[in-house]
Amino acid sequence: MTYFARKIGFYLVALWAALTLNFFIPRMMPGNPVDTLMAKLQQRGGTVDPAARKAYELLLGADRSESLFQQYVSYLGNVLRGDFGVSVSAYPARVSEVIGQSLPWTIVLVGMATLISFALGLLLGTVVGWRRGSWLDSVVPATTVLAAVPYFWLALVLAALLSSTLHWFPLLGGYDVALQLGWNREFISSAVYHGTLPALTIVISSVGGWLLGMRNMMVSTISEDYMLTARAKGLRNRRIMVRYAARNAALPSIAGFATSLGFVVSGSVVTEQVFSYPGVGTRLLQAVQNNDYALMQGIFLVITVAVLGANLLVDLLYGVIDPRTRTSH
Amino acid sequence: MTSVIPPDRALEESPPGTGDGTAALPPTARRRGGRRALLPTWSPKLGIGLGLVVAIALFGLIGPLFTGDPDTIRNIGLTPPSGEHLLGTTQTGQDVLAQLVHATRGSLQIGLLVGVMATALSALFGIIGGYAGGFADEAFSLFSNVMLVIPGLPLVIVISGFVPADQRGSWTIAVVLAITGWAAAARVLRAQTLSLRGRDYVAAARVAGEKPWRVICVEILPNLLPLLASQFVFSVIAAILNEAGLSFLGLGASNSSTLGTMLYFAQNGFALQREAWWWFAPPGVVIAAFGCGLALINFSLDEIINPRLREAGRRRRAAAKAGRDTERVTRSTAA
Amino acid sequence: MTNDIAPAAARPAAGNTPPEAVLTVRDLNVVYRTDPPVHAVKDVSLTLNRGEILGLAGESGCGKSTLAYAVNRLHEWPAEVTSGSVTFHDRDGGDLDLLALRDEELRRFRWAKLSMVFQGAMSALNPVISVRAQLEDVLTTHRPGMSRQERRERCAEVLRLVGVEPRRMHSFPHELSGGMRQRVMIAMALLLDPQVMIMDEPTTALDVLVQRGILREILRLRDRLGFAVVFITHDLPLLLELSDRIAVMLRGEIVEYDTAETIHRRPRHPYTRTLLDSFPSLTGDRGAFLRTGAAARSDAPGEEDAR
Amino acid sequence: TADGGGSGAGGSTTLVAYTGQSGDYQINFNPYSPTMIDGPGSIYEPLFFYNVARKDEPKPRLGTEFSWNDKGTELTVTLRQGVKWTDGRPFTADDVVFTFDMVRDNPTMNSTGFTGKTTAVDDTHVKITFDKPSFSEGPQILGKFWIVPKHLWAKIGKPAEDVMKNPVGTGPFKLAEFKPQAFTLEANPDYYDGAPALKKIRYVALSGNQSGADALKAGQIDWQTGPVPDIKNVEKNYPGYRAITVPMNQAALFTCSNADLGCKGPQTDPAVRKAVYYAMDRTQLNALAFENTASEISPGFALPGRDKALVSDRLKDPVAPMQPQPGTARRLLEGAGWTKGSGGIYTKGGRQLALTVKVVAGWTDYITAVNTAAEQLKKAGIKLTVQQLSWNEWSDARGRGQYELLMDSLYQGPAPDPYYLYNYFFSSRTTAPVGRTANPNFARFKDPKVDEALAALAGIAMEDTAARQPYYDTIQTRIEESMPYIPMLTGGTTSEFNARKFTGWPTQDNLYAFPAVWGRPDNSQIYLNLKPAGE
Amino acid sequence: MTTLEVRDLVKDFTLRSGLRRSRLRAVHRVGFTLVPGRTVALVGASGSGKSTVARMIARLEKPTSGAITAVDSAGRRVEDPRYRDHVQMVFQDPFASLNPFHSVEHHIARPLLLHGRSRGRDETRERVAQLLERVSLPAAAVMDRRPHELSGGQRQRVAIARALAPGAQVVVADEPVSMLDVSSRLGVLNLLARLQREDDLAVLYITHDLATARHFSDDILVMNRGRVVERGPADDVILGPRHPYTQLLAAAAPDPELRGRLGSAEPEPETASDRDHLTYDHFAGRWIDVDAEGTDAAAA
Ligand SMILES: Nc1ncnc2c1ncn2[C@@H]1O[C@H](COP(=O)(O)OP(=O)(O)OP(=O)(O)O)[C@@H](O)[C@H]1O
Ligand SMILES: Nc1ncnc2c1ncn2[C@@H]1O[C@H](COP(=O)(O)OP(=O)(O)OP(=O)(O)O)[C@@H](O)[C@H]1O
Ligand SMILES: [Mg+2]
Ligand SMILES: [Mg+2]
Repeated sequence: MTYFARKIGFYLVALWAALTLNFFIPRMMPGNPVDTLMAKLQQRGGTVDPAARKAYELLLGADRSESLFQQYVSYLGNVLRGDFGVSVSAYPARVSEVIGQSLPWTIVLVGMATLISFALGLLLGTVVGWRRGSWLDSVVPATTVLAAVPYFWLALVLAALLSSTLHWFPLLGGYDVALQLGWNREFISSAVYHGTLPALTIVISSVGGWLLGMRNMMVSTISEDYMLTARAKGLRNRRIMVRYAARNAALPSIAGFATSLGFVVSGSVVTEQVFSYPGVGTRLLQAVQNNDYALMQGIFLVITVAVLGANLLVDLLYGVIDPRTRTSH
Repeated sequence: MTSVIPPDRALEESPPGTGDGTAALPPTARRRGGRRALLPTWSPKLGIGLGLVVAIALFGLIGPLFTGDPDTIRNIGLTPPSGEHLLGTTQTGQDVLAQLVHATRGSLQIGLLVGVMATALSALFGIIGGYAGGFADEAFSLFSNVMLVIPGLPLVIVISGFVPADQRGSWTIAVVLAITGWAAAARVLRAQTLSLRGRDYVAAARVAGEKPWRVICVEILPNLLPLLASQFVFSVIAAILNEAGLSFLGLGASNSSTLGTMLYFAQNGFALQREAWWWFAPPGVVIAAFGCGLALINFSLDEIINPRLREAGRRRRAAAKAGRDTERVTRSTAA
Repeated sequence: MTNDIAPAAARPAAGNTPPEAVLTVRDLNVVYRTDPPVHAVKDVSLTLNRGEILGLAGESGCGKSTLAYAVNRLHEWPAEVTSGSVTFHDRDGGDLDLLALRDEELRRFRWAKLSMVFQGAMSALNPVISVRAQLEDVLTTHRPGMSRQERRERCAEVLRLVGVEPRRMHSFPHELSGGMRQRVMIAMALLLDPQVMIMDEPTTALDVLVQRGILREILRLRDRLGFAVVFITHDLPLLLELSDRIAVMLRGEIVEYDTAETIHRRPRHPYTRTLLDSFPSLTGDRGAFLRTGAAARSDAPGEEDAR
Repeated sequence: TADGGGSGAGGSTTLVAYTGQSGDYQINFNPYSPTMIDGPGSIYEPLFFYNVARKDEPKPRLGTEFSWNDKGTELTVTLRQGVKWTDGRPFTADDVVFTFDMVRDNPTMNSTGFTGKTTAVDDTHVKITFDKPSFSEGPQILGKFWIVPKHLWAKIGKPAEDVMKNPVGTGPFKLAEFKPQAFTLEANPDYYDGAPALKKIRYVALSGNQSGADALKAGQIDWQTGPVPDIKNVEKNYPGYRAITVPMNQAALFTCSNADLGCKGPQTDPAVRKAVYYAMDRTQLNALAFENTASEISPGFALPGRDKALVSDRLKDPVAPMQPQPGTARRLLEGAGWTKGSGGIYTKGGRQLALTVKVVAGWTDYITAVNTAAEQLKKAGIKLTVQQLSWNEWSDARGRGQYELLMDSLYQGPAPDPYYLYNYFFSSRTTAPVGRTANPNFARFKDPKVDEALAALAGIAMEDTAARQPYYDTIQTRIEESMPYIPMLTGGTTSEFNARKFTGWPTQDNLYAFPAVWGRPDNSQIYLNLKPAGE
Repeated sequence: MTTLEVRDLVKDFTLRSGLRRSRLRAVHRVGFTLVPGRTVALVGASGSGKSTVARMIARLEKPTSGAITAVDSAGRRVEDPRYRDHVQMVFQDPFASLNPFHSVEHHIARPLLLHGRSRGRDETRERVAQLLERVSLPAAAVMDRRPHELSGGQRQRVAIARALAPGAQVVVADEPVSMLDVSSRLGVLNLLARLQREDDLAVLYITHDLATARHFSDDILVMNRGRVVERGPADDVILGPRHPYTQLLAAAAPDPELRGRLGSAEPEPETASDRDHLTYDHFAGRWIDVDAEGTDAAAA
């Protein structure tokens, strides 16, 4: 149990660090969120009356007489209540609304793609590692090359090829906007259809890493003594591969999976940009471009909490799949 | 840029002591040791990797001496490759080759800077923490774990937004990328240092009266070199890719020329839509080739770090050779 | 080969019946196809009798493990059996040419007729699967007809045999002490009631006291169950005390092969003598080894480099 | 679906529009909210429609007539009769009074500082009174105040902060459905002018210019305003599509020109500003940066097209020279005491004539323009360093005057008259010392003569061009003389639209509204005019 | 000539499992004296605390309580900075105790330089060569090699040379031969014995092998669970063990002479006896209770 207590302690510290980082970074950024709104107003024509500007400043700006520490405390309080404030770029919408609207898309697309890529990588890595030394091994470098290609470049090229030229996939968007939003078959299949190409590019560019990690661990695992025992026991090859080699070799990958979620979420920013996919990635970019501190903080926090949560989950799960962690350390 | 998984992650989880202790090595590995063990074994993979990396590095280093000013604007607009402009020109008639050469240099510079800084940071936090133990270790490892789980790119985006633009050259971007990119390596280094710290030769050095810093630098560090090299290589790849991603989002080193900014301009100039492949493809290809070269080098480094991998490689080569031999035999008997 | 030297009580198969072979190795050669190739086992011939303990002694790297693995065909690339034969004489009559078995036959043969216990029990047991699962694995593969209940009972039974409480079945290897792990390994080797058990340095990593306990266990079980044991170690005194016959290996060859008593009293090969001299006797005279004698020879640098 | 299931696919009667929205829509149909996504013109109507693209008479929408008293302090508007809100309630003068008062009393809605008093004369007449002559406020009040239903809005506590999820207006369209990736307006069957022929408009969200161009190529959108590759050949590259370019944005190098207000740098010297002006090769700039879609610019900042009649004949150059005049530039610089130094760059007092120009990262046409200009100026002995910034930082620097040069464009007011531009960008009322935010007289231009002329113009009716011209002459000559904004080119706003699916689009000959899809209420005027092809 | 005195040595380890801590006493009131020219063997089963004693003597671990004092030939107490000039250690695993990265020369030259026993390249090289010759290694051939190019026995010789380099008079050898091939074991032990004789070294020989302990040392200390349970001249302890634990240990050592013993019933080990916490001192010929009398009485 103390193992878990320790883990949870770590996550609390990490969460606190993220919250604090989140508090300070936007405050150090240049520019002023009000300018964004003023620019929007100006775009409608006309110059903006100083009084109007004042009014917006009052509306958006925190009370500047408060000390930084007071601001920090009230920020923590607000965050704990789930109140991230008002988004400037989507004024007067609340940050939670804006995120709530975008988050499911990112979770589904990026989450699914990552899981697929992870599972695929593990599977292929198992096979390649098991047949180490065969021709399959020479395929391994090729897959890591895919990971060395700039992700957005690959995505753009694929989109140009498969969507624009061959018309196999829709070019843009997360679903056919003519359809009714909801849990109907038509809409879901449209969403799946639209998500295929973005997911594919994520899978292509990330599967190599998993494959390689798994393959290397398989090679290491195969030379362990218990593999010899397993063979001497007269177990069937498939059973040895799955239950003895792959199961043990997958442990580091599983531990790395949650950590990699952080990278994955980062990737979503680019994915969404390339495919005009509705998700938090675009929102984050929009927030940064518009000095939308509140939205930035909200998204960053949501991402961090999601990643932390996933890590926690994997950590807790890890205690189950790797009994060694439960007692030692 | 999403998920190049540090290939050495596998190592960090292996319980300390499995990969160490020469006793655990197969007898053949015993023959190699000392400094020579730090050199990768020669293989076609390594050859191709080194070839690519050296070629691209030279391209970026001496290329600028042979090409003109990449910013020169010509009235010819977008033209496909020709004798005069080997890779064609951009929308504003700038020579793509000249731009590519300069951009390559810029990207390499960022990659190198980040590689050095991130490796130094990870060494600092990983090795020192791991060696010192106690509170310092707890604090360092907590810090790097926190840095690790906090998602990088959003942080980079936010931080790079905070850097004043007139300073947002390659240096700043490099610093930002390094700050957000050292944690994973530090964890691996720490695990490795922990296992080295318990090694008898470290104890022996202490018994001989060596100072702690000397124990770290002379006894521990050399044995971490392959790992450090692999992490350096990895962070260079990651830095170049991340910089390209940032630039693509318009948050990169806007005032210096890198492959990322070049792609960004190509993208904004509708290079893909105009089918101006000569503008859009080369930067991507250079990044991919460079990353690929580094990845191939990393394969060889992996084999040093984890000698069991080397066995697998040998096995393949020998198997191929054996295959050839039997083939020869069967052919000769058939004759 | 006479067996009248060995204490009769040691073997139930003994008595007046002539010894019956259970495993015959003839002119076995194993080569590691490395660069340069290593001829690890050279023309080895051995006969293992039913119920006897055959000791295989020799220093590190002389090819003991290679021989053991080759018998069970566990050797992997780059090792290769270049010539020779290994024949298993089944209890129900019928000889098996082990080197000729096809994959599936070999798999069925392993553990059912011949089981193995390896040196490091920690690494020989899968660290992330419970002891029970690893025991039952054997039964589900080799005795598919067995019910769950029967399997569980059998596992408990073998554990009790080796002196481990059956409730420890649910533990993971790292939760057991070194001696217990080794006992679990032995229990596992007993699961299918094999006729031969090969033990490759099963006690080297253990404490002298624990080691002693396990050796006694092995002897006791052998007496009860009647399997034959190939016991590999470099600890010659141990073998002398434990085994019926001993083969001494040097650089891949068997240089001496005789009853334990003979080897102890009248070693013929100089190497055997060196080996014997390397272990000062606890109760014997002092000084015979010290600063003189056989050991002094290896004082010269380079010579001790067996490899 | 047949056309590839594209995100914009909308059948033959739906017009799919892309306004440049990057990322999802956040629902907001409050026409007074800075982040509203649509409504003005289509759902909510103004009293009149002012065509900024051409000198037209204001077109009646909810108002039918208006008149000013002579002093310009009292405006009377006659309202249309028989208009109904989409919820069925009748539209009355009370709604207008409510709207005007609401705007006046909510500072965040009142972006132009409206102070008039509004009274309902009767059910169809309202009167607005001002303290001072306010002719120039007319177009804003009449053309940009969106009339909202009192019976609904009066109940809202903070109308400025409500997103009006279910907008009710009098306009030709009403909201059909909203999705973050697209929302759809449908024709209002009870529109007082009869239901529009265009039945459905769908606005889609993409991720920027590139995706807009891609979607256009795929036939997924029918109308967008923004660059596409090879703009000259839209008809060829996009079968069925046409493009129209309207020159409206006067691109210029803004300078922090006024040393008195704290500006620093060589650009505070008018000779330098003018030398830059003469050293530019506008033909090349147009070709390289703007694909030849830009057009001439007048140093007096009246639009050479729309405001042709107002361009002063007292200007030295009625339009800026399209070819560089290195001789003039040299004379100007040398006259101001600059001498050519090493490397061919002018120096004075040991300081190089080096300027930094700030430009927004991502505004690629502007980046290309300043890069090209840098090359051109180098030849003239002026060193220009380009610095790309995020919009945030750029606009911050611009507002506070912490820049030497920056590239931006001057925008127009609510009516087709340069008065608004002058009033915005050249009035001392809209500037501030360096360090404090100025808006939008970023150049910190301050000239009493210009201020006087602007004050005088406010008291002269907009239609009385003869009386206004002398003041325009003054303003134009003064700003040509000082050149706080160095004119570059008049940038064209290019829109691409599907002429095969719909007819009735504006043309260069019939520019009945400013054809930008994001132009509100201009786009509603175009929607009203469109007909599905074949009808 | 240095004498090392160990008195009342106690070492507690804090074991952490999660947030819980527990204390483990690895060494309990151990005391003995190492005198020049004599070898003391420390024997005991795994985990009895032998290495912990060694590591504390080598100052790799801080004692929880107790004292370790080195006294030089002049009878002066050796103070801290010079302690390592006098006391050195040889580790168990010859592979792990030499850094694979460095040459043999480096391993020996470093302590020479650190302890001011040589200056300058040439002198150092010469001294390294001398040391290698002393441990019967051909200096010229071995000096520039790296550990992996040497056999186990050769490596252990290098380790011994390294221990001697600072001029140490007290050498702690923690299981110096248990990782070696059977044929090189006696070579290394004989070397140690020779050096001890030649230099009048004080040697602490740690092993679990009673037979070598008996033959290579003068006195034997038997440890069990952190306590010394029996002490005395080698032959007395081995041939006439008094403490039940020592008897058990002696019985566990394989002995071909006692063939057949394994099969027969032996007394079951590990039954707690009332003497568990007592030490039998052959020198004094009586049982001693260290908890009551302290180690001074025993170490005399
Ligand atoms: N994979 C391999 N490749 C090449 N040579 C090998 C390999 N494995 C073993 N050898 C060599 O074969 C010989 C015999 O090795 P083996 O493992 O059988 O010795 P052993 O008697 O079991 O030694 P130990 O007592 O150390 O276990 C040694 O010389 C060894 O170097
Ligand atoms: N650093 C440490 N932290 C916690 N416990 C330790 C530590 N070092 C040793 N111990 C414990 O102290 C006890 C004595 O260990 P020590 O290594 O001294 O035994 P040993 O007699 O040398 O055994 P072996 O013969 O196996 O080498 C053991 O129970 C061990 O687990
Ligand atoms: Mg072996
Ligand atoms: Mg020990």
